[in-house]
Amino acid sequence: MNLQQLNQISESVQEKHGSCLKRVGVCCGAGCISSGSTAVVDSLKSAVKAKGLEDKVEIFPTGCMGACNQGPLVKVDTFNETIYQKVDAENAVQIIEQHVLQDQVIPSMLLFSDSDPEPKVRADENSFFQKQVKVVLENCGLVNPESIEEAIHAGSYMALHKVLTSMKQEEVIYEIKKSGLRGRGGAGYLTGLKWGIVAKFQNAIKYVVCNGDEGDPGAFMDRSVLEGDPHRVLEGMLIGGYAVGAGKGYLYVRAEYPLAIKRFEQAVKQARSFGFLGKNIFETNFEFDVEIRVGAGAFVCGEETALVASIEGKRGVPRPRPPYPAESGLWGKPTLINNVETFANVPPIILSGHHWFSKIGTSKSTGTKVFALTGKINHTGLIEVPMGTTLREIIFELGGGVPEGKRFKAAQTGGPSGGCIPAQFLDTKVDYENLVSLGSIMGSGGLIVMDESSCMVEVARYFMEFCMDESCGKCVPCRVGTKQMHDLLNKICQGEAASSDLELLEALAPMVKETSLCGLGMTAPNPLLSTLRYFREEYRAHIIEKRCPAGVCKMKTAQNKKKARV
Amino acid sequence: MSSGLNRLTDLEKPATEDARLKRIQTALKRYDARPDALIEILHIVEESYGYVPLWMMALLAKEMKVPPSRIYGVVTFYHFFSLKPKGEHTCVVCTGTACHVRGSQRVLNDIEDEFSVRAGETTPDGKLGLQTARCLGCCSLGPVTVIDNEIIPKSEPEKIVALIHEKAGI
Amino acid sequence: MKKKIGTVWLGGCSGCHMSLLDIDERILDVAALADIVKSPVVDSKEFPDVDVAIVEGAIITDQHLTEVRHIRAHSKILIALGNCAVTANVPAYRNRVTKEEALKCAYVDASSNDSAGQMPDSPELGKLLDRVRPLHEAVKVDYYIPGCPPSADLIFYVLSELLNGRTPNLDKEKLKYG
Amino acid sequence: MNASFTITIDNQSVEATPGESLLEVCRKANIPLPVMCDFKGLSPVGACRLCLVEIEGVPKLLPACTTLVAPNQAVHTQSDKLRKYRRMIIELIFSERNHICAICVANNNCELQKMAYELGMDHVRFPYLTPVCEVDASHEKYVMDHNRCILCTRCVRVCSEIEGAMTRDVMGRGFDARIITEFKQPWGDSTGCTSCGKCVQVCPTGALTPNDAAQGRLKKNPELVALLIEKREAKP
Repeated sequence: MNLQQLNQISESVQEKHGSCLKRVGVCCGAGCISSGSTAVVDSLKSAVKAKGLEDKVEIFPTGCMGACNQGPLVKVDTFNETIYQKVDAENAVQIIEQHVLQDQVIPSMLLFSDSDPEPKVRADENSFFQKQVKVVLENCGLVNPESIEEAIHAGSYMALHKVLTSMKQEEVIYEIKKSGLRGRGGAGYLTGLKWGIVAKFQNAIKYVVCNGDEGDPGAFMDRSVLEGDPHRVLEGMLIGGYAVGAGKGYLYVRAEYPLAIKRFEQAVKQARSFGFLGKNIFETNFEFDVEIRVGAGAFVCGEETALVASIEGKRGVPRPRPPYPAESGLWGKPTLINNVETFANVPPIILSGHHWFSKIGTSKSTGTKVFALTGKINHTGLIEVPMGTTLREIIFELGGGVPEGKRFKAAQTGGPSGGCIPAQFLDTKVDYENLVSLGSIMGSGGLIVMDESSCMVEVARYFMEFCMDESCGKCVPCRVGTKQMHDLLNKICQGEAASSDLELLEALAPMVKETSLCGLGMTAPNPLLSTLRYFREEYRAHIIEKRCPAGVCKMKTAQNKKKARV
Repeated sequence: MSSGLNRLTDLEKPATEDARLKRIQTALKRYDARPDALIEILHIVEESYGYVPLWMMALLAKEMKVPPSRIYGVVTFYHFFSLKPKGEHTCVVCTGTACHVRGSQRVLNDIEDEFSVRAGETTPDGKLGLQTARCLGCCSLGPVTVIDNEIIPKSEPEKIVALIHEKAGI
Repeated sequence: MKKKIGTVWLGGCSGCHMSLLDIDERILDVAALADIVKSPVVDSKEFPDVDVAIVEGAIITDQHLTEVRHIRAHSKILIALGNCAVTANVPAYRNRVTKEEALKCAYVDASSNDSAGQMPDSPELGKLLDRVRPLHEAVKVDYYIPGCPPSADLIFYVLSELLNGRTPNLDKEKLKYG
Repeated sequence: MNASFTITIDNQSVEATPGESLLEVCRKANIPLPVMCDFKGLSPVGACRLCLVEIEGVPKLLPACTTLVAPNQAVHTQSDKLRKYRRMIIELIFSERNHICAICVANNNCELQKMAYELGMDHVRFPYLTPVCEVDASHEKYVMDHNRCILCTRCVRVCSEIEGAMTRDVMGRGFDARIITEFKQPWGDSTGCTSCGKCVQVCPTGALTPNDAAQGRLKKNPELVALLIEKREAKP
């Protein structure tokens, strides 16, 4: 494979597109598939066939288009971009007959037509899309993720070609460093620095690991990227491999994501046959191959040392750091571990340069962030916004606010490691530092909105239960501490706790945070601490008045209560 | 008090061999019985048998030269692997945060009450295995339930209960 | 004015009180500073107001609970004496089963019972609580003297410190659980 | 051999060699540090978190057993915070299973008990969780009482690293984690166990004991194993 061949592929795809009357993309992300988009594809295809237009109208699957709860979504004409929502096998035919054949828009099926009195013909005029800046999701929802030719046409492997043929390893690392890209999976360590550490080891076998163990409940960013644009992730890993001098990569992905596994496997196979994997990539000496490792249901494996153990086929138990995997990772070798979204940011940085990237976002948190917007919010789904966008913009402009006229109570970010941010901080610009100062973290990008019907004590209990169940059991503070904190929170939720129980909780939380061995234990108290900080009166109500203000917790009856306080 | 312990006889391989066993042997060959492929192979075992039988662990220990205690430790560490056969039909209720705030607990409670089965267990007749998942990544559609690999978005307790009745024939 | 001491024996074996008696002639030093106004060996009905309450045993029944709350309300300093009071110790073995199972095991199934083993139901008897627990899970405890039983020396040390207005310090040399 | 350097521990200058852990340096210098999971000669795991220390310029607490010495390190092993946290950790251990000393064969010969005295534990603030764990008395010489186990994994490590039998590992996770023998079989059924008893000697509690030990009469001899490890490490 060389540049000329790459361009040829791109041109032939372009030609094919040009010969089409219309191109119709059907969202085949996991969300839309579970809403029935596979049947929509079939129905569209047979409608086209019935008209004898198979060569003129292309029906193709795409990755996630974003507005997941309006699915299945169908996008007509990638240039004029009209999105239809809640399409089923029957009304799909209408799209072919009216829009494709007669250029007549169907207003009643337009995206958000059930809530917007004036639904938009051009989907990107919706407030849901207007403030979005798509870097990582650039191709997601536009391109057929099952076709490598389409990916190449959309620009995939151009960045790989650029680094292999015109950049030295240190130049690649310099570019990533200068871009300010930070790890999108957790604490936000500077990606370029990490690459530099792995690269400095001479003559060693090294590995690249792409962490797709997106364990935070309520987060599906990595899943969507892997499903919607697998070649971009693969290309990012290849560039990383070249930059640090590794010859082998692993993608570790959750078993709960069968479609992501399938699409990535397919992408690897295609890339291998096109010569993007294997020996002499782009006619250079660079060789690289990728293996997929499927997780087996352990949240702690998102922690990098546990991830390493799991890839080695062992119990996913973390070990103390240092040494960091960048120095001693897989089989004791220097290992570069970045998450899916981080790798997906790499190709555009290489192609457009660090200046372009660092202008997006804020000075310390550059670029964009993909969020999975869920919970009590009108427009749930997948979004990508520049760092520094405020929570208010995300929740009320893009997300369309809280449904049923209810009052916004809190936004939860960072999953079980994060915290709940109350209404008074809605105008905070979302970046790594600001979220930490509010007692939460960026995490991988789950953003769950809670309204007045959510009980914050119960939310804290829920997350503590999660951490307790997912604790590997190696270190004492996490194994016993999360269990004790969970039991105490349970007592509070049942109206059986005394003030002394709250004191115990407040003594335990900072201890578990400071003494646990790995990130799971260190962050497990965060949801508890942040709800205590902002919603203390709810704890008081449960403990003193034996009452759940949100009406969620079932208090033991008055008679039981007496007995319970005993 | 050793009721929870396994007996030596549990480790004996059943006399009959079938296509499932062949599949495992092929996988062992493909991975060259490398110890680091243990989890990958366990995935195939779980898929083929619906659980990881003890005798299979004994077989893998021998073939892959991995200590028995380590295999048992790995199988019990990861929630995807089960030690007992699963039900004929499976129902997985997602209890991820997004589903939780939208009422997945009610879905779970109703199923538990209706079919007298607790999460993580199988009904005594072996018809229905009820499980929970920490997050299926379909958060926009919560609460999400999966019945026999079919994802049911925006699950309502009554509908899910009816659907299980229909699918599992109980 | 002389201080007042009260001692009580809840869910325990009385071994801690035996150990208290083992301070032998040093009881005279205690008597010089305080009167023992209530104790299993001193006859009086209700637990009176005291400066120092010494409580042996875990909380097993509802009567224990009422009593320890009463004592807390009537004492300036409350000492948990011995492992049962401090950790719930051996009585807490019952927490591994339900109280119904525990009763059945003791009164019906035990081999020493005749076949007509019956559950006791006298109103005089306290009702078992769901869980046996140490004192500090029910009331505030000021000082802990662990030990099964704590040695007479240790008990005397704590008492003489308190009666002389000092704070007893149970460092690693003094601590003993077994 | 790399040149040694000095570091300061609790404001005291101590000589250290590259590659040594802080715990090793503390041991050589007779600076006491509480440890439960560590056993000299077995690979350190950093699990009990009792040996956490403060290092100047490092924002988080680090376990001395797995942290290597570095030039100019300034380490503090005793601070109010560390004492407070250590005390809480030992209380958590006692709250987890059944550690009723009065009726334990290891009473008065128990590292866990000694550690609790050391850390001044006069009572446990956290509710006792009292899970019902198995007692495996199937072995002809030894008993494993999981109720007394603190999951330090010394037995797992001594079995694989010193005896080389690898009969032991940890199963499950979190609060439900348990030490197992092979496929979670009765110890007596184990075909891999050599009955060497090293696990019993290094066990810091009454979880692993000879089956003829009476309450309070147990004598363990971890020094024997330590000596054995030393001999094996020495080059002939």
